Amino acid sequence: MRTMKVRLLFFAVLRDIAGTGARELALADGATARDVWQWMRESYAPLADYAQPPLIAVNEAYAAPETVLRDGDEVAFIPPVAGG
Amino acid sequence: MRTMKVRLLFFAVLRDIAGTGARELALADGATARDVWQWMRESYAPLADYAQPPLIAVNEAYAAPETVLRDGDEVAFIPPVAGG
Amino acid sequence: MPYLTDDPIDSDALVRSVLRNSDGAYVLFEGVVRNHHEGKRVESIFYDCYRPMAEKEIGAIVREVESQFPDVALAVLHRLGQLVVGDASIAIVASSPHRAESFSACRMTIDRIKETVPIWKKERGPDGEEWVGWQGKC
Amino acid sequence: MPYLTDDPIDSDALVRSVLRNSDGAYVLFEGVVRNHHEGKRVESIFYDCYRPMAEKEIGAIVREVESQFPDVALAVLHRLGQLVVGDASIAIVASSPHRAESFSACRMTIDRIKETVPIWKKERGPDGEEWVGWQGKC
Repeated sequence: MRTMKVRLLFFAVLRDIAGTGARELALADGATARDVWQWMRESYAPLADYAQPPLIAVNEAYAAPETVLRDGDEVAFIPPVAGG
Repeated sequence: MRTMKVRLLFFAVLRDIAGTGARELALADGATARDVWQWMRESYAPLADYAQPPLIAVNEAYAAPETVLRDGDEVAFIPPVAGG
Repeated sequence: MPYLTDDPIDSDALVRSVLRNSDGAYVLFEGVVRNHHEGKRVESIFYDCYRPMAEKEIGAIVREVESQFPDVALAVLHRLGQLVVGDASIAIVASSPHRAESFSACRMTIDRIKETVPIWKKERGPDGEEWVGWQGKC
Repeated sequence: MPYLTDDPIDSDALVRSVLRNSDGAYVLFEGVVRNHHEGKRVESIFYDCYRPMAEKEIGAIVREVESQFPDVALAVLHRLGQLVVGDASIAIVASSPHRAESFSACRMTIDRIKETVPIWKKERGPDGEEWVGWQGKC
């Protein structure tokens, strides 16, 4: 089974939880953004209860959880925004 | 018949028409603001066609044309306002 | 503080005069002399005013709007005299803890001022000059 | 011109960047750090941001609002980093020949920005610090 790598970006509360602003993640071909959130929940205890992912951005644009990722994609989970 | 004196104030187009910003006017007791407008129409040709007076202020507050004036009152006719 | 001035408007100072530590937003409206009106070119505007009455009328509007929006602090300053294109003729600041009230109060204030405050403008342009609103009606 | 900055916002410069000789009005909205939120005291706010995406999102909002209000010119500047009570976090200027469009466009712009632009704030006060909007939901 081939694998790919994506770049995860962490902002706000997720940056605090992850302890970093970015990391690489190896995924099986065909993995979706929702699969990455599942990995997040398993990797970071404070997220275990969050079955539904927050908003997701792929390559700097909002994307559906079912979006199939490609090698080199930049994936960011967007906690509730509070700009302004 | 007793008479009284009021002070007329002219602003904007009325100042241009009257050629002054203020003047005294002697009136019969019981005269109303509308009577003053009638005097204005007879005194200043450009106003002859304006049967209805513009808004009227007596002593720095809007007042009805039927307001009976008293000696020493300050009367101003308020052309269409255009502040802001 | 007077609501009328003969000097250029310092909108920053006006903002500082109302903004409180509990305010999360403010809306500043400025009316500006523009280079056209009803199809005619405008170069300058002269603002005339019945000053003591205008002060009272603006004060009454400010109190009325503040009573309708108790969380809002308002400031109003109207400039008089000769203004050229780009000059601000009026500034209104509404500040409040949340933005909705600031927008509503600021809008209501300028709408009311344009309805009743005894201020007049004479527009001047290449085609001559004219008191706005007078021609053809009274 | 970027929509994001790490420096204090110069709202006068923002106004000058949009105001045209044909504009008769502008509305400036500023969001300001206030000393309270949902009953808690606030001393400062840290703004985090997904910068390249936020630039794109704000740009899309500006284009959308300007297409809905063709007479309006818009400017937006959001400040990031550590801000204290009284600091402006965002400024939006909408200018137009007539005031109605400026009010509507300015209001629509801030409403949209608060809905979708990836910016977050961590409030700090005497009781500690917290990412706004995160607690209890995702």
